[in-house]
Amino acid sequence: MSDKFTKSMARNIFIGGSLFFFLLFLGLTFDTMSSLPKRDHRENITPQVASGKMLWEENNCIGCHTLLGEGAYFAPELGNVYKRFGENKEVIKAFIKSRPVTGIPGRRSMPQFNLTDQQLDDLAEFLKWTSEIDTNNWPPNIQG
Amino acid sequence: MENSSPSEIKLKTYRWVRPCTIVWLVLIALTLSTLAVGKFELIDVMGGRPLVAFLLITTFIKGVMISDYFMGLKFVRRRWRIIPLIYLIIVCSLIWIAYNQN
Amino acid sequence: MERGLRLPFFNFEYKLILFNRQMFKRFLTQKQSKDDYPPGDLVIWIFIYAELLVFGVLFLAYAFSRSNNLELFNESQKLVNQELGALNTLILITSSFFVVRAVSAIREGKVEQCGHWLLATMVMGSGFIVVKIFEFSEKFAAGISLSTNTFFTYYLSMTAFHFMHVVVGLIILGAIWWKNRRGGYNQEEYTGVETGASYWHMVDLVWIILFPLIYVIR
Amino acid sequence: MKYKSQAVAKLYFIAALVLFAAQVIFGLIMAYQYVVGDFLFPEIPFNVARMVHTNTLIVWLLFGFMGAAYYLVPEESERELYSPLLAKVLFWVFLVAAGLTVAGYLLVPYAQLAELTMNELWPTMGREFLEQPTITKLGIVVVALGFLFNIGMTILTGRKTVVNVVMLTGLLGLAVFFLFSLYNPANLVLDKYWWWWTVHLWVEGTWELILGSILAFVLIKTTGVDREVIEKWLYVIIAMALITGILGTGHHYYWIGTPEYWQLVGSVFSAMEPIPFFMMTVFAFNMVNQRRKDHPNKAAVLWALGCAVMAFLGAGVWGFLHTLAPVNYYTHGTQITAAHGHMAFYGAYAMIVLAMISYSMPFMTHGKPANSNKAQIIEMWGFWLMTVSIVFITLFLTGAGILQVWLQRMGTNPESFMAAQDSISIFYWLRFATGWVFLAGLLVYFYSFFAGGEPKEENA
Repeated sequence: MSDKFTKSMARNIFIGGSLFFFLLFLGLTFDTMSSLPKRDHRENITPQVASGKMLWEENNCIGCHTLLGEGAYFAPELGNVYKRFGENKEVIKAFIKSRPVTGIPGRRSMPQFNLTDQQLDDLAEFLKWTSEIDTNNWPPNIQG
Repeated sequence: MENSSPSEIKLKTYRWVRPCTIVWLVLIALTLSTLAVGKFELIDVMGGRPLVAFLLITTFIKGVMISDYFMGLKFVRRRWRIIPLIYLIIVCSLIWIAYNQN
Repeated sequence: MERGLRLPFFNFEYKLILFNRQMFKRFLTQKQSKDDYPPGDLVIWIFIYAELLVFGVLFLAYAFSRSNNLELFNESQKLVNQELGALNTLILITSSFFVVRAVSAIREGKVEQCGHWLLATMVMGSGFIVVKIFEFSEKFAAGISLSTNTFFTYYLSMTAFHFMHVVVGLIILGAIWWKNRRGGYNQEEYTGVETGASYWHMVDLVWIILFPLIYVIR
Repeated sequence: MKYKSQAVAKLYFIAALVLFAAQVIFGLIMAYQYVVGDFLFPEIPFNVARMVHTNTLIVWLLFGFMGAAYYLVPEESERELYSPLLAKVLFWVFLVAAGLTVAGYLLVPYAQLAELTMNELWPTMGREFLEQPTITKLGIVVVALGFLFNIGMTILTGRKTVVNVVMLTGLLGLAVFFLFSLYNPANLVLDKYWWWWTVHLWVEGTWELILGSILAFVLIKTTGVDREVIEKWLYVIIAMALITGILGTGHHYYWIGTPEYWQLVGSVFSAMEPIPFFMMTVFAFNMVNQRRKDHPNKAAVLWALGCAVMAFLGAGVWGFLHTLAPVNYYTHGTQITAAHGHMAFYGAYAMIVLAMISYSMPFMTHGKPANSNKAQIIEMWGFWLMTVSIVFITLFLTGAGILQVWLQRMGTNPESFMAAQDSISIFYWLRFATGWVFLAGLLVYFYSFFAGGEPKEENA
């Protein structure tokens, strides 16, 4: 191999390059963190929304659904479900409440989570909050 | 391959210093011309296409001069010289295409 | 079991496409032996090509998104200070010239002179940084940020990205100047100086394209 | 295999392969659930099968990386492992923690598992790939610290080679970025932002360092090319991997509420991410072309070359397919992502662990450099069956994804999600069939360990 290509210079490029780009990444992260409050209406995060998020996590909804496009691809996108269901929390709550225990024969079935009315309301509130995040107008249409 | 023999260096250094001063002055002149185009809004006055072509050509020439003389690729095997050349051609021509798109 | 001329990266293609051309050509063109490799360490050249690719993609992204929303770009471009851009170009070109003189000095073994030229390069480089900081502070004072509009997203991200490269270039030149001062380089061994010089020329070459594209073309 | 403490890696590799089999089985269950929706409902709903599938993947890769580290670090630093006992203890701690977690997923509804493990004290559950209860996460942190201590002491007091140092850097980075999984704010946008620091900076940052160092080790041992050359290229490849990968995180920040400039930064840098994989492929083939000796273990060389190629295809090409913002606008959250995921994970990480296993197992079982020809041929059959079936799974999912994008995301009257899924069920059936081919390949691969025959000596 030619001697024009030394290992120490390669190491310097590795260390210098990754540090340089990690600093750039930290800089962009700092800028994002400071400009996020203007974009994600965090002032609307009520205790209800927080407990709704906890419910979303503790029932592993991400195991079948996607939220803002990230998650499992088995069931519909729920980032904009509040808008898709006509901006009506009751429809969402009724849908979750009415899932049959034994599932729908031959179809992809959502388990019955036996949530109380208060929990259903929290979860719907969380999905409403999620639908109002400024996602650079993603998804392309209401179907999500 | 070890660096060339001392006499060889003498020749190369001598040839290096003189041309790179000229290159430096030419580069400065071209930059000032680019500024002139910008400063006097010649583009808005005389229409964009010819002047942007002039700008891109001067940028291309400046780029080639830097890569040949300053980077010293003129004195190296041809394959190393081709890479920045092709790069400059692609970038400048695509900018020209983008400029004419509307 | 050496097989023909060993070029680490291009060896693969050359073997497939060309019958061993170098050996044949060497016998023919013996008049003046060109170096086999560009000045400086080959790794820096791999890094240079990567950076040129990144900046090239950024230039084309700028050019094509400019043609999509022309009115916005032309309007916002008025806020950009062309004189400062041109001044920066002159600064960088001069610093590139100085670093070429530094390399030619060390080639002749003039360690002292090489140190002076390196210092001159770094002074010009810091001049570029000062002008750039002034320009950035002017923009941020006017309330312009990365998310103001598409033009300023490109303008700020590209100039900041290039700015960081100038900072790294100064650090590299500083390291070389320091090693040179302690007698690290002489007429036989000066690859380090060439490596730093090649990186610095890349930074200058990128600005040469960036200046007319963003500051002037309308 | 110069040091007997390297044999500890055998434990890790066996656990890795067992978990790999579990992952494939649950993959098949899910593949069938895609076409027959209520298969095993409500006993094992889709989300539980998915949790097991993804968690066993990550855990068996971690076992594989740890085993690879326990094998190559002593040999590289030319001294016995610092404490083989600690390695064995940590192995059982990690295996039990992983086993309990998977049992928890299967036996108890997830909400109840959250209650049992007092998730409300420090809620970190319920996020993709990080569904483990908080105590398991803390257990993983403890195991990682013990493992790093063990490996670190071995390296620091032994010979420091580039392969060693890069492996340690990768493993340290893996442990550091796992800590971000413990941060789970109520603000979904912040939660997702930092979630990607664990997931992306793993698979497109530190794991590429681990992949690079294992590949370099295997190539040094099998091709005999001198260490200087391979280590130089290792540094260049992982430098490009980190340079493009770190800012490449931006391609996850298009649509989750973060500012718009990420679309520019993310697209540009993630478009460059295939470059290190391409360099790795050219590097691997170059080294094998310039080999100074013909190593008897042909299967290991095949795995190493296959890994470089499949990593470039899966992570590089299929990644580039949907990484640019304008494209990702339509393909985000569709089967295209799943297709990329399958080939990238198998090509880049599963294959490198299997390459390390294929190289080291003969030494650990019967001390000879390679298995018998018969065993190697069977292993190569396993290789080709698994690799080809992954390629087809990816092709079918890409077909499904393109049709899904066309039906559900484009046009004037897009179909609803469920309607689109019904229209593309043909691809899911094909993917399901190919899944069985993969299982067959896996079984053939397992059989190659027991195929017997006369192990081969080191020849010229």
